[in-house]
Amino acid sequence: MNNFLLISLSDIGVIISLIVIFGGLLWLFVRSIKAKEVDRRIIFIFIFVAVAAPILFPITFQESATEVVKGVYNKIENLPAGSRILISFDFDPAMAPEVQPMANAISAHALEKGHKIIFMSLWATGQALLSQTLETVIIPQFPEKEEFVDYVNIGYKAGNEGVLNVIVADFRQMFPTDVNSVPLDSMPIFYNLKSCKDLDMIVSIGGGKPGPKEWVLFVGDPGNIPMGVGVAAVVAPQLYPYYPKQVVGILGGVKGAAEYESELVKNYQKFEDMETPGLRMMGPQTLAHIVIMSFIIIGNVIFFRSRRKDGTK
Amino acid sequence: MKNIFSIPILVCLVISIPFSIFAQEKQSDSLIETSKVIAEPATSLIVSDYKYDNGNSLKLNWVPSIDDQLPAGKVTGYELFRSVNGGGFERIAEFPPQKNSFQDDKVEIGSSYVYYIDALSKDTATSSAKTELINPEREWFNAGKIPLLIMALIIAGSIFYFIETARRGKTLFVRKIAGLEAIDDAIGRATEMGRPILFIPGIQDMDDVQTLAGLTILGRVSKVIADYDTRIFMPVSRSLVMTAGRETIKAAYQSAGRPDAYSDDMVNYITDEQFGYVAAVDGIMVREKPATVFLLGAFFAESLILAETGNSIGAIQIAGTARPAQLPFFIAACDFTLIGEELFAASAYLSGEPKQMGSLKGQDVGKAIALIVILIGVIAATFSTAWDIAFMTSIYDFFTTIFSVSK
Amino acid sequence: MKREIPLFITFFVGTLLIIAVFIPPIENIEKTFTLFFDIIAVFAFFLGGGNLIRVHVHKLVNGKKDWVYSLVTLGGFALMLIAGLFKIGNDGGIAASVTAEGSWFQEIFNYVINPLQSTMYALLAFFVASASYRAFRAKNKEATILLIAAFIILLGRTPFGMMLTGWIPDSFSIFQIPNLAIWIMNSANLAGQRAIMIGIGLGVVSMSLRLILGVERTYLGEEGK
Amino acid sequence: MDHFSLWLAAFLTLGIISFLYKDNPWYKLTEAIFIGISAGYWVVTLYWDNFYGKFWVNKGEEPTLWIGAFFGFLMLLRLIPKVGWLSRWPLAFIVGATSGLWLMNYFASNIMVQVQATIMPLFSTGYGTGFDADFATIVANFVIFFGTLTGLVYFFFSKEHKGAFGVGAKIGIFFLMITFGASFGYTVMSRMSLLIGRIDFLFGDWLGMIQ
Repeated sequence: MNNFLLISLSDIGVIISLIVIFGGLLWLFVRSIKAKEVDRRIIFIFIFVAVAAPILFPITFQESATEVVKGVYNKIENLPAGSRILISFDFDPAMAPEVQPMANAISAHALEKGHKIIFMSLWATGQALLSQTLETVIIPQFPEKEEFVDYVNIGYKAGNEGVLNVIVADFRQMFPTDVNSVPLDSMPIFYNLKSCKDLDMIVSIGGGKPGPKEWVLFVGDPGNIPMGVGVAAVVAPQLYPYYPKQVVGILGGVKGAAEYESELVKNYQKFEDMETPGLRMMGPQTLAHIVIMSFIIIGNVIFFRSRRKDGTK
Repeated sequence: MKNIFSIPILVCLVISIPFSIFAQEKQSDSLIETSKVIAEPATSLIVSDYKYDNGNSLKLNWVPSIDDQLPAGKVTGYELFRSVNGGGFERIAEFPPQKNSFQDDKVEIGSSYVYYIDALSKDTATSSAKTELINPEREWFNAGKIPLLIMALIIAGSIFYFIETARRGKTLFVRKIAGLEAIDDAIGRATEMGRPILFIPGIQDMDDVQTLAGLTILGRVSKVIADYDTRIFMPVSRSLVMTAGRETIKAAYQSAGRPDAYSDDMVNYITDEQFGYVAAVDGIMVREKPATVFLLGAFFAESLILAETGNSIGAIQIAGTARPAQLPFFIAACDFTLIGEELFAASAYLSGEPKQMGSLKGQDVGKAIALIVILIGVIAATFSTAWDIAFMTSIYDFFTTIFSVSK
Repeated sequence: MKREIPLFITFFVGTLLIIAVFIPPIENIEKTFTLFFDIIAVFAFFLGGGNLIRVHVHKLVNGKKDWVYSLVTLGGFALMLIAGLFKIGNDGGIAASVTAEGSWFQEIFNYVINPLQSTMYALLAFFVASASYRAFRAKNKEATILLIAAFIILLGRTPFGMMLTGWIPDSFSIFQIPNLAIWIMNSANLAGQRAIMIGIGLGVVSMSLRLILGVERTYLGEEGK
Repeated sequence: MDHFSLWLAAFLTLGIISFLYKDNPWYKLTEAIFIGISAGYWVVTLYWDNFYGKFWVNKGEEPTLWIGAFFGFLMLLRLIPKVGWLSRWPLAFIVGATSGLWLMNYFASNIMVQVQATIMPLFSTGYGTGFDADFATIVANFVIFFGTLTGLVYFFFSKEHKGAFGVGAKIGIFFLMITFGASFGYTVMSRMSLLIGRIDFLFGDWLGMIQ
C-alpha cells in the first residue's frame, strides 16, 4: 500500500504536511455535511500548503505510465542495441521546465539501452539547453560513453521546417559538421547514415513551431520513421490525433515526464537515485489537484445538504 | 672512362624526363576518369509566371536528373542560376536532391529573367538548358480565391439582404438571449444599491474586433445607465480604447438627453501592461465595490482573476469573449456569459432596431449553410472512403475545394 | 458633415481592406494600415499618459485619501520615462537598443515588472481553486455535465486516475480515466470548440458589416436612428 | 541577482499575494509601483518601437506614413473642445480598418477552415484510408460530427429553442458544457506551475530553504 501511494516519504515534514492537508480537508468535509460554506481564504491556504509543502519536503507519487507514454518507452526498450536515435530539442528556456525533464529521461534511457544518439535543435535558444543536458545529465551519468561513437551534438541550424525538408533526404547538406565543426564523415555514429530515413527512431521534444508536429508532418510521416514526441501540456491535445499511427507515443507536459521517469526508476537499478524533476514537479501538482477535487466534492455536499435544508423548511 | 659512359646515360635520362612526366600525366588522367562522378543534368526546366500575384514571383519546375536517386544517387544537390535583363548569371538558390520546383519571389515587374540549373555531383556540376526569357506579370484579380469570394458573397449577401428586408419593415423573430436580458436588471440593481457599475472592455487595443464588440455594447449599456442615473466606471488598458470609450459614453448620455451628467472621469487609462492593469482593476473592485461588472472584450489569462475578484465582492457579472480558452473561466465565475458569437450579436440585439436584428437573421443563414455542408460533406466523405463511391467522392471534392483557403 | 465624413472613412477603409484580399497589387495594404494604426496609437498615448498624470496629480494636490500611492505611481512613471527615453546605463548611449542588458530600463523590467507579472499570474492557481469549489455544483443538467467533464479531466491529470481504473483490461483501455480524459479532449471538446469558432466567425462577419455599412454607429457620437 | 534586487522581488511578490487575504496598504503600494513603472515602460516602448522605429526613421522613404501621423495629430485635437470632433476621423479609420481586416480573416480561418476540418469520414482515421478506425475513434468521429452540428444549432438566433430544434440546441449546450469543463480541468495544471515557480522563488532563491 505504501508503495502504491508514495515512493518516498522523506521525512517528518512530509508526514506533518500530509496530515495537515488531509486532516483539514476531512474537517471541512464534516462541516460541509452541516451545509456550512467554506471561506475562499481557507481554500487559498489549502492551495498554498498543497503546493509549498511538497516543494519544501519532496513528496513523490508513484506514477503509472499511461499507454501513450509507454509507447515511447517500449519503442526505445525494444530497439536492438546500437540503434540510432535522433533527439531534437525544439524548445526555449520558457518551455524548458516542462519539457526538458522528458529530454533528459529519454536520452538517459536510450544510452543505457546501448543506443546511439544524435542531438540537434530547431530552435536557436534550444542549443544552450541541449548543451546543458549533455553536461549535467549525459556526461556525468554515462562517463563511459564516447562522443562521436555513442552520441553527438550537431547543434542548431536556422530554417525551421526547411531544415527538416532537407535532412529527410540528406543530413550533410544541412549539417556538414557537428556543433564543434567536426565533419560528420569522420564520426563512427554517422557511418552509413545519410538521411533521417536511416535512423531507427526520432524523438522531438518541444511545444511551439517548429516542433513535434512539424517533425511528424515533414519527416516522420513521409519518411516512415518511428517517432516519439514530448510536448508541453497545452499543445498535447493537438498531437493526439497522430497517435498511434504517425507517432509511437506522446509525453504530455510535466505529467508525461513524470510517468517516463517512474518507468525508468521502476525498471532500472541504475536510475534508482537519478534526478527526477518531472516526478518532483508532480508532487505539488498532484496534491493541488487532490485539493481542488476535494473542494468540488465538498461544494457539492454543501449544495445538496443546503437544498435539503431549504426543502424541509 | 667513367665520364664517357655517363654521357649517354645522362642523355637517355634527359630524354626520358618528358616521357616519364607524360606517362605520369597519362596515369593521373586515367585516374580522374575513373573516379570523377558526372551526373546527368536536370531536364525540362520551365519557368512560368506565378499566378495571382503582384508580379513579384516566378515559378520554376524541372525534372530531376536521372542520376538523382535516393538513397544514394550521384546527384548531391542542385544550384539555380539567374540572369537579370541579360546580365551575367548569378547563383540564387541551392536545393537538396529530389527537389523539382522553386518559387523565385525576388523578381521585379518590368525586368526579364533567364534561368538554368546545375545538377551537382561530388566533383562536377552539369548544367541544364537555359530557360526562355520571361517577364513577371501582374494579375489584377486573384482567381485562386474565387471559392473564398463566392462563400463570402453568399454569407455577406444574406446578412445584407436581411438588413434590407428588416429596414423595409418586415419584423424578424430573434430569440431571447439570457445574458442580454439580464443587463437591465443588473443596472437597476446597481441603481437601487447606490453603487457604481464597472465596465471592462478587455485588455486589447482597438485593432481587435472583440474590443469593438465590447464598445458597441458599451454604447447600449451606458444609455440605460444614463437613464437610470447610475455611475459608470471604466478603467482601460489602452489609450485608444480610452478615447473611443469616452466618445461612446458621451454619445449615449447625449442621446439619453443628459449630456451634463457625462464626465471624462468615467473612463481612465491605467497601463498597457496586462497584469499591471489587472492589479489595478482588482484594487478598484475591492475599494469601489461595484454592484455590477461587465467583462466584454478580449481576455487572456486574467479573465479568471478579474471574474473571481468581482465575484468576491458580490457583484452581478456579465461577461463575454470570443477567446474559447477563456470562456470556461467566465462560465465558472460569472452570472451570465455571452459565448463567442453572442458577444458580437449583443449590440444588435440590445439596439432593438429592426435592421440590426436583420443582420442576426443573416448570420443564421451562414450557420445553416455550415450545417448543411458539414452534414452532406461528412456523409460523402464516409461513403467515399468506405465504399469508394465515385459520386460521393465528387461531392466531397466539391466541398473541400469550395471551403479551401488558398494563399 | 460631422457624422458623414467619419461614416464615409469607415466605409471606405473597411471596403478597401476586404477588396484588397482579392487584388494582388494592393494585397499588402493591410500592412500599411497596421503601421498607421501603430502611429495613431502613439499619439493617443499622449492622451492616455496625460490622463494618468492628471488623475494622480489631482489626487496628490487635493490631498485625497491614499494620495501617497499616487505619488509612488507618478514617481515610478517618471523614473521609467527618464531611464528609457534617455537610455540611462545603456552601453553605447542613445544609439543603443532601449532594452540593452544592463540598462536601467531593462534592469527595472527584470527586477520589478517581471516578479510582479509572474506573481499576479500565479494568483490564478488560487482563483482556479475557489472558482471550481463554487461553480462545479450539480445545480442542473448543464452544470452537472460541466462538473463531470472537469472532474474526469482533473482525475486524469493525477496518478489516481490510473489507480482507480488500472484494472480495466487493455482492450477496453479507453475507459481508463487518463485515456478517457484524452479522448474527451479530442472529441467532445473539439466539437464544442469548432461550433464556437464557426459561430465567432459569423459573428465577426456580421458585426463588421454592420460597422462598415454604418448600421452600427454607437462609437461615433450622436446615436443612429 | 544581488541582495537588493532579491529582497525587492520578494517584497513585491508578497505584496501581491497579500491581496488574497484582503486589500491592504502593502498591496496598494505594490499596485502603485506596478502601475507607474509598467505604464512608463509602455510609453517608452511605444515611443522607440512605434514612433521612432516605424515612423521617424522611415518617414523620408515612405511619405504615406504622414497620413498615419496626420490621423494621430487629429486624435490630439480632442484636447481643444472646439475642434475635438475631428478626433472621430482617426477613430472611424481604426474602426473601418479593424472591421475590414478581421472580417476576411475570421471568415477564412474560423468558418472555412473549421467547416472543412469537420468534413471527415466517420469510420476511418482519415480521408481515403478505408475502414481503419478502432471503436474509440469511430465514436469520437461521431461525437465530433454531432457535437459540431448541435453546437451550431444552439447558436441560432432566429428560431425559438422548441421542439426538435430545441432538443438539438439542448444537446448542443451539453457539448459546449463538456468543452468548458474539460478545458477548465486541463488548464489547472499549467496554472499550478506558475505558483510552483513563485514558491520556488520565495523558499529557494530568497530564503534558501530548498536544497
